[in-house]
Amino acid sequence: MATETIDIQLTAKDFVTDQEVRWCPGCGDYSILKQVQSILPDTGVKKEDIVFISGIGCSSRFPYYMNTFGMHSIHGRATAVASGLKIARPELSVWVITGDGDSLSIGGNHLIHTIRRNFNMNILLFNNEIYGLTKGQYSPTSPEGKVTKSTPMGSLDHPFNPLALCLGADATFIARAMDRDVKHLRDVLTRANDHVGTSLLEIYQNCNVFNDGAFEIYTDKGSKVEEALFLEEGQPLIFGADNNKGIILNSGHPKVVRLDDGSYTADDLWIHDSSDRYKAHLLTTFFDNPSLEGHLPRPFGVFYATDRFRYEEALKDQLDLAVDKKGKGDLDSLLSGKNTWTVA
Amino acid sequence: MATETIDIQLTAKDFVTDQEVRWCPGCGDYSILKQVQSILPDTGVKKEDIVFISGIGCSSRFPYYMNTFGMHSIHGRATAVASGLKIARPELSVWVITGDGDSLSIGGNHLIHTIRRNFNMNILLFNNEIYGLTKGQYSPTSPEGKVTKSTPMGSLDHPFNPLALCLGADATFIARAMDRDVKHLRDVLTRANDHVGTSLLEIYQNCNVFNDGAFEIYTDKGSKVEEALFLEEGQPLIFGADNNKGIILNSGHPKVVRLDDGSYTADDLWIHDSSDRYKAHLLTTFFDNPSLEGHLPRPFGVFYATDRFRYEEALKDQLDLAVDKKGKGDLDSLLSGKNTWTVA
Amino acid sequence: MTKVVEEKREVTIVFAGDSGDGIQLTGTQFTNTSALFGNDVSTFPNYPAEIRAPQGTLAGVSGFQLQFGSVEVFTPGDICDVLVAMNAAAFKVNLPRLKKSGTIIVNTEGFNPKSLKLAGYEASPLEDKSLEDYRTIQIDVTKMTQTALVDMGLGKKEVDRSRNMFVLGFLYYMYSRDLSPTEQFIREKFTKNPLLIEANIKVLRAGYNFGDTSETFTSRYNVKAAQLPKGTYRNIMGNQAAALGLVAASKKSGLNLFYGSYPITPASDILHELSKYKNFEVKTFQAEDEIAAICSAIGSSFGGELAVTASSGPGIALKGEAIGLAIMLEIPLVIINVQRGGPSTGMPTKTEQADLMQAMYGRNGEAPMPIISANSPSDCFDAVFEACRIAIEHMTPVFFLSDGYMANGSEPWKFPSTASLPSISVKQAKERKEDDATFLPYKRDERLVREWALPGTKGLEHRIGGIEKEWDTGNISYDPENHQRMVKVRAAKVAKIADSIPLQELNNGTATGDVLVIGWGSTYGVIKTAVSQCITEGISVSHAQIRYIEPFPRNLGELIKGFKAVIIPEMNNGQLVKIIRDRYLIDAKGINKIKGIPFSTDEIITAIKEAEETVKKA
Amino acid sequence: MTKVVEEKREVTIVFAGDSGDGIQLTGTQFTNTSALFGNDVSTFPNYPAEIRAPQGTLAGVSGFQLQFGSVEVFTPGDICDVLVAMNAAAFKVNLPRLKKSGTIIVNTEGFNPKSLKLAGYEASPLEDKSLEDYRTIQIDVTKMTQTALVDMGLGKKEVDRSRNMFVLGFLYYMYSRDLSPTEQFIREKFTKNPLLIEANIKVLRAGYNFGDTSETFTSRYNVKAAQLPKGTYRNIMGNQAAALGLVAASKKSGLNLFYGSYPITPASDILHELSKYKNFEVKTFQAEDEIAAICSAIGSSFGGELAVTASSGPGIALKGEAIGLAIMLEIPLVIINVQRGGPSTGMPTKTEQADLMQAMYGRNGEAPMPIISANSPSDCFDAVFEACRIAIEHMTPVFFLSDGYMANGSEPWKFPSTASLPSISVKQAKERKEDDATFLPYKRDERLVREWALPGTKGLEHRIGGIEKEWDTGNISYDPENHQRMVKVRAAKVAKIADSIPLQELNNGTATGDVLVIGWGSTYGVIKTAVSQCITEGISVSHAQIRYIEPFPRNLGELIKGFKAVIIPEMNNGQLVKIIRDRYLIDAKGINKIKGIPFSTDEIITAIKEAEETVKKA
Ligand SMILES: Cc1ncc(C[n+]2csc(CCOP(=O)(O)OP(=O)(O)O)c2C)c(N)n1
Ligand SMILES: Cc1ncc(C[n+]2csc(CCOP(=O)(O)OP(=O)(O)O)c2C)c(N)n1
Ligand code: SF4
Ligand code: SF4
Ligand SMILES: [Mg+2]
Ligand SMILES: [Mg+2]
Repeated sequence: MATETIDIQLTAKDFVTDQEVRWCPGCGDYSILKQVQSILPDTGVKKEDIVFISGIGCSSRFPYYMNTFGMHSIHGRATAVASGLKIARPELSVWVITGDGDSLSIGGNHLIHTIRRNFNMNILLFNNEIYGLTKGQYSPTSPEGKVTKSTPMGSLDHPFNPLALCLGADATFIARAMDRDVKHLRDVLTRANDHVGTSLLEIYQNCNVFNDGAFEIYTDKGSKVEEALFLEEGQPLIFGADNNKGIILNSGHPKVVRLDDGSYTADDLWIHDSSDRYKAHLLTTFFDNPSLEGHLPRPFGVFYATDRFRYEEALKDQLDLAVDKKGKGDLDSLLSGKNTWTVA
Repeated sequence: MATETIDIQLTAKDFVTDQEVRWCPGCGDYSILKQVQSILPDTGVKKEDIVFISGIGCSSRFPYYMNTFGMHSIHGRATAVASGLKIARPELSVWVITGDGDSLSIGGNHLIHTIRRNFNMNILLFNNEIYGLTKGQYSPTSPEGKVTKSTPMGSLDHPFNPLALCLGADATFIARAMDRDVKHLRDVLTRANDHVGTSLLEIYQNCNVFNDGAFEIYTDKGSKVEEALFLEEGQPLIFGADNNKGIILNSGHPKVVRLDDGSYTADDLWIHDSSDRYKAHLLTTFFDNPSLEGHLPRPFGVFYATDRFRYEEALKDQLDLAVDKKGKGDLDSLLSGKNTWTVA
Repeated sequence: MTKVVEEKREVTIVFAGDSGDGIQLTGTQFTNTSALFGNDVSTFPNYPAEIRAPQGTLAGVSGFQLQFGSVEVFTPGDICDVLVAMNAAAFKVNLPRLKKSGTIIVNTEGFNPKSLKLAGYEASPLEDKSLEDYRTIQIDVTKMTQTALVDMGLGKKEVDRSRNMFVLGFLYYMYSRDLSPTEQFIREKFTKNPLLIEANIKVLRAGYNFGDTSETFTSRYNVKAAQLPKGTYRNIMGNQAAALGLVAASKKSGLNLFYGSYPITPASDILHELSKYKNFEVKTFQAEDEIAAICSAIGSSFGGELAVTASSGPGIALKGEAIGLAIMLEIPLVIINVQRGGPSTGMPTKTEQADLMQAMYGRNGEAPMPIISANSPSDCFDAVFEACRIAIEHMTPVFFLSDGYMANGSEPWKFPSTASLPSISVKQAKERKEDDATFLPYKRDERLVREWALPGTKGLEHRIGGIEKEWDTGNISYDPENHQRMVKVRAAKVAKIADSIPLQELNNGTATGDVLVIGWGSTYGVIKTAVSQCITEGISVSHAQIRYIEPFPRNLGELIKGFKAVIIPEMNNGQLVKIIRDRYLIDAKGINKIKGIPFSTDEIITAIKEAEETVKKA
Repeated sequence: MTKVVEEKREVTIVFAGDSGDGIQLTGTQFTNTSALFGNDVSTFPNYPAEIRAPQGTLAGVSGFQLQFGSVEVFTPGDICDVLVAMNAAAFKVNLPRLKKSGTIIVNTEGFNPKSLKLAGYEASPLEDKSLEDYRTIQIDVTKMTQTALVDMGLGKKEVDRSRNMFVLGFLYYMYSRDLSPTEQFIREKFTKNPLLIEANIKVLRAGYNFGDTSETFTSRYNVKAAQLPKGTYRNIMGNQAAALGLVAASKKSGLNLFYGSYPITPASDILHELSKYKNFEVKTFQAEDEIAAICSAIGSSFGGELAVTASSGPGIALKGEAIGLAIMLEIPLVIINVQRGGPSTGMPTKTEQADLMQAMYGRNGEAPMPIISANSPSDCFDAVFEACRIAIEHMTPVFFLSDGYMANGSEPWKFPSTASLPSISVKQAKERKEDDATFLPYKRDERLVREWALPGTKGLEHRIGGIEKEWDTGNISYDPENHQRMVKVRAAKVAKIADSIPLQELNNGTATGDVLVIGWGSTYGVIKTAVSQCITEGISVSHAQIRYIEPFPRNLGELIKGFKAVIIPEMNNGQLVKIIRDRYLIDAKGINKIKGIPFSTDEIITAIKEAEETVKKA
């Protein structure tokens, strides 16, 4: 972050606005709001240097509740607005807040283009696998067969795998977290913010009104240990009750093995390395329906992070280079051009 | 293909219209047009059951030259138009013709959504790494630093890797061919057509006016053997002069090896298997700048093909099921609803 | 103690509470029961913007207003006779709608200190002298409900959820209504949970009985059945009627219905409704955005289906480019705009008529297309059916303009039989034999309409697109004369539709006079009511509600000439008025309300009287 | 043999050939040389739709028309004095533009059997008696060029590519022009290839000398320098002028320029032009589509830059929703529409004025915004500068309407100095201290304009968006009264701009009279010419060209009242005429041409005379 840092220490409370928060009671958005407010003071960025930009959706009400600069734009276009802002003001800390419909349905194109251009911004994708604001139609992340208001006989769309899609668009940072695991969420938010480039953080968010329990299997005490795989840099892929399971790479294909029956030890396992693009791709494919026999656990954490030039910085370099080469633009000589004549 | 087949044998000439072909002399589009016209008779589909739908761009003039049904729609939207047509008329053979700007810039979102829904249609993506029709601006596939009319100091966009993007969107068929290798192009066109689901075929196409020679390295006699890797089902990945090089998989990472110095034989090599999604992903990453030392060759052929339900078929099933369960809709009872009263 | 039963011609009630209080359901049940009883009814649901705004807040108040009568009613009523308020916030928001001397029914439990604070009250308004003008009935509904359900083994949440039934039962008592339609509804709704059936019916009856036995309530009311035209009726909402109209047009044209849409308030309910009709071969496609929605519809239309797309203002804005394509292609397509408050995201849950100009001009180039609107919820059926007919028979995209007010409002509908509906004639090009003349895709008949040529038909292979096309052949043409000819013929084709639509009739009043009130869309009911009243008062005023906005009925100019002043009430800042002024060069005056809520009768009456005064002075 | 030199007041030449023939370059060189010589000039390039249509075909003909004169010229000419045709197709397409007795210069090699066939000629028109009315100069340019370059070691392709220089040289002889500006141009163009410099100059001189020495050509012409107002001039095209206007506005406001755009004909050249000015801190962003283009501009404007987006009709259609957002946000934004033939994809390389209504109304809800247009290529500079000024000073999106005709046409421009340009005042909100009153983002000044509050400024943290906002605070508000107030204030803000723009002046004629011709945009030149001519003939006609379409100048209504008839020529099917009729209730008549090409002077004169006749009869 090029942004100037501050001497007086802000607190989470400094980021709360006077606007009443109007999500449904129990909505997962509350937790995400709170974690964002709580990690911001530690980033050292001044309130006035932070901008939250959202599209339209329940989640996109987020900027109203952040005591920073903010824009609640139009449906699907937050990333495009943020791109322009980043070009105008590279020094600002820009956050995009978007839903699964906002970013992956109407806004899918802007998302993948923003990602390939790698503006230095943080995209928080609130995935509740439903359209909340419009009261319950299926979204591009809803599972096949999902019964919703617009699909009384079940959805016919094969859903997107958001992280696989973003990796396909050459993302430099992809990660996943969930509303209910607040400590982990704060960690990943901080890493997303630290990443220089576009960080795409998918957050599983419960919509208790229209899609309650969509991610229960990963958040519920009982199932979480078996179903959620927490990625830690340099650590083996271990999960399960008493860490009794791990994942190995079998000539390029992942496989779940047991660690408690003597056949494998932690040393045999796949070591998480977020700089390995091939492994990151494999991790995105851990996406089976959790009700299927033999499915892989769902990973959480930072899948992939790499460094690539940022559009706005490269542009700045070109602007500087142009001045170096041609001198600072002189309007009068531009206006006159090369061929003039005079009428006396 | 559910489409009825025919008894009289058509020829390529039957697919030629009376409209003068108006691409620039020497444009790669001519070859693609010719190969499409030449493979269609063998598909056995009647002329009147074929529809070509395009967006806007040089390549999108294609339908005018095909003596089938056709629509030259609007920029970026061909896949969306084709989706509606496929839902309306699943039995038709639908081809989408699109450029790199049309499909990946303005039309990127419709492309990835069409792909995940897996309509049974063929998408031919004419990639010339430039905007032809608007006279030479860079496109989402132009390499970094590309000098064009809109980027006199070089492009700042990190380009898309189209096949990687489509795989990220869960494509069921991805392939690559080029305008100049006509026999290979015909083969891959046929396989794309045979695939039941959305087949995405990227065709490297030379724009000799605004981006001449962009793919010369893959088409030129001299460099082709070293730079182009032809994928053949069940065969090892071999390339180079006198087939002197091959590719092995080194714990999930690809590596070029020599076959002529005794260190490796064909038996050690990666065997192409288009049903293996992990391998397909790796193949899409063979995408380095060919001027870099140690780069991998660029693959051509069918990277990946798998079977998944088609949206239009699943919808048909739901419609049938609804009739089975509720009986064929009766308008009068629908109009009256359940609660009526009578004023006498 | 005898209870007096008072006769009423019409009554307006507003139900109000938290969005979790089941207000919409309560209102709908009362409406249906009244309609089944034979009253004329008109309703106006008023949702909060949030899905579930924090309980007890002003922003979270959900309202449902209805008017029912023994005479015809055309609006949900301006001022209310009865306000039912489940809490302090609902009370505060809706009190201004209540007439002096009106009845207030409150759930006292909703006026506890916390609720009062949330609503911004220092002290309880129930103890305030200011309520002396009203008749206030205070019931601790929460407690009554709990008492009724004690020992049934239900959780607090479930118990509280049935409170609305107590209120409903009480009102059924007050208005002498039959409980059975609602009991039937409860049985169907909770068919999988007999306990809830029992509970809800119990509470409903408890409410009724409370009215019956309590000594406090000395008056009951009776609103007789209305003298509606003979026939069989049902109650219907605008979006529902539009959905049925589409299915009916599909049936009468013999074409399968394709509905490509992207969810947006207040249009989504048409999608929800249609997605239930799969056994009618109705295909609904929830596209990735509005552009894909209309483009998929264009693809479907090219394939020969009855193609429809719908949205609200912001989504319609996105469709502009593709609408232009459909105009060039000259294929049937119905575009529905259920208008809401704008501009931009605006006020999504509020009503407005501000997208008329967008429908007329919201695309590049000379791109005229027919526009049709509906007058009321049930009229959406006829209007959308007519939009489909014009689209198919004239090979053109057609706009159908609805709005949030009629989309969510409801009224009795004397629904037609399938047989009584006009049939829609589809003219598809026929298969060509080897020696037939070449098919000319843009050859026109006397109505300037080209033929629909479906893929799969032998010999009709042809290519069309958005570039200007050559006369008859449809090939690309940059010829200057051809372009002018094509622009003119596309305009003439739309203009010619005027030959086949009905002449403009007056909805009220005499053929000439002082003041003509011209309206369009959902202002019908309130203008009708206001004009009727003014006529009764002896004012020379007539009313014309325009359904066909493009092209106008042939006689509209003539008809306007019969009046000395023309006023045009619109829920926008003046749009139809611009078109009328331009077309007929008359000094029509706009009467404009841009508040996200419909006109009141009084507002229209005042405007009429002012116009009449000006005429008299001149 | 002496050669006669004939004086001419003005001359119109059309250069025509294959798109590979270098026609545009030839025309531009002749134009520049004439301009440098001191003539007034006006040009009209006419490209084919294809990038490179097949050689020799009618569709592949590229044309460049210019008028140059010793008097002021306002149009590229209606009918031509000279037709230069490089082949049979070019001859066929352009012959109708040539006046009887005009001069035809042809490259005979372009009339070989193959070329004749491609052009659809049975026999060579050069041998036809029908050409007797003209003066025909037949030169085998191909052979002459080859001869000139023999032994230079150039390939056939390169030799043929310099044929245009022969023609140019010949014309320079005919019109007594200096070769040096073109020689200089050649030297710069081929700076890396001295052989090509030599070859091209050789051929250019060969053409000149051919005219000089050949006995056939007895007449030469002289068109004296024009008496243009004193000052220094350059030649400029509309798109170029627009680009410079943006850079100038950036300089004079002290804001960096951000240009977010997606390529489209005929707007792309502004993007190409601006992308060269990186040393002026100009940031161009080629977005993934038009929606991203305008949204990125909105982001940049929120960040405090001078944000601009541009497109042509179909792309503008896509921006409608986001324009609504900018209106709600009340931030500066300039939207440029370089109009082309519509609807839909239409005729991308042809000109039209059919997107005016789209600019007025092409979005949902009540969403008024200023619209400004330019009168000619060089005027694009002033108009776009003014659009920027209004956007910044009034915190609003502004439409600037150009069209293909002025975008690609050129004329001499007496360019201003930086110092002479008005400065643009930027009013940004100031940093807030702890005890300052809370910042109110939607508080307005007396012009109803809110302050621009940039991220990074302490104490100004605020959130804005597309939902209706509360008066002053800008918070979300669904309050009915607030909505009406906000709709009205947004409209009033735009209307108030009329206070700061110049009154409408007459461009010609007296303040009252029989006929007033109202135009807008690129019809300026042709109306100016036609009206001047009619005035000379004693007709009572005046001319008002409207730059400010929304809001209109305050005095426009008054001004119109001074005339008995109003006619409004437009290159569309009647759009401004609708607005004028609605606003002023006068029976203005549209004069419409929808052919993708500009009006001719005759067409306007005829219309004026018809209007005059009607006035006289009445
Ligand atoms: C152009 C446009 N189309 C449609 C809508 C309606 N709309 C608002 S939010 C939304 C989807 C919300 O889903 P998501 O992005 O997943 O957000 P959530 O509410 O679930 O947080 C839709 C369809 C709109 N506001 N604008
Ligand atoms: C809405 C819209 N925006 C922009 C354009 C202009 N346009 C036409 S084709 C094109 C891009 C062409 O590039 P590509 O798709 O790669 O096709 P190619 O010409 O290279 O075959 C553009 C920007 C348009 N026609 N419509
Ligand atoms: S509808 Fe769902 S996502 Fe929206 S606020 Fe309510 S719980 Fe949250
Ligand atoms: S511009 Fe390029 S892509 Fe277009 S027709 Fe010419 S050569 Fe082909
Ligand atoms: Mg969602
Ligand atoms: Mg291209």
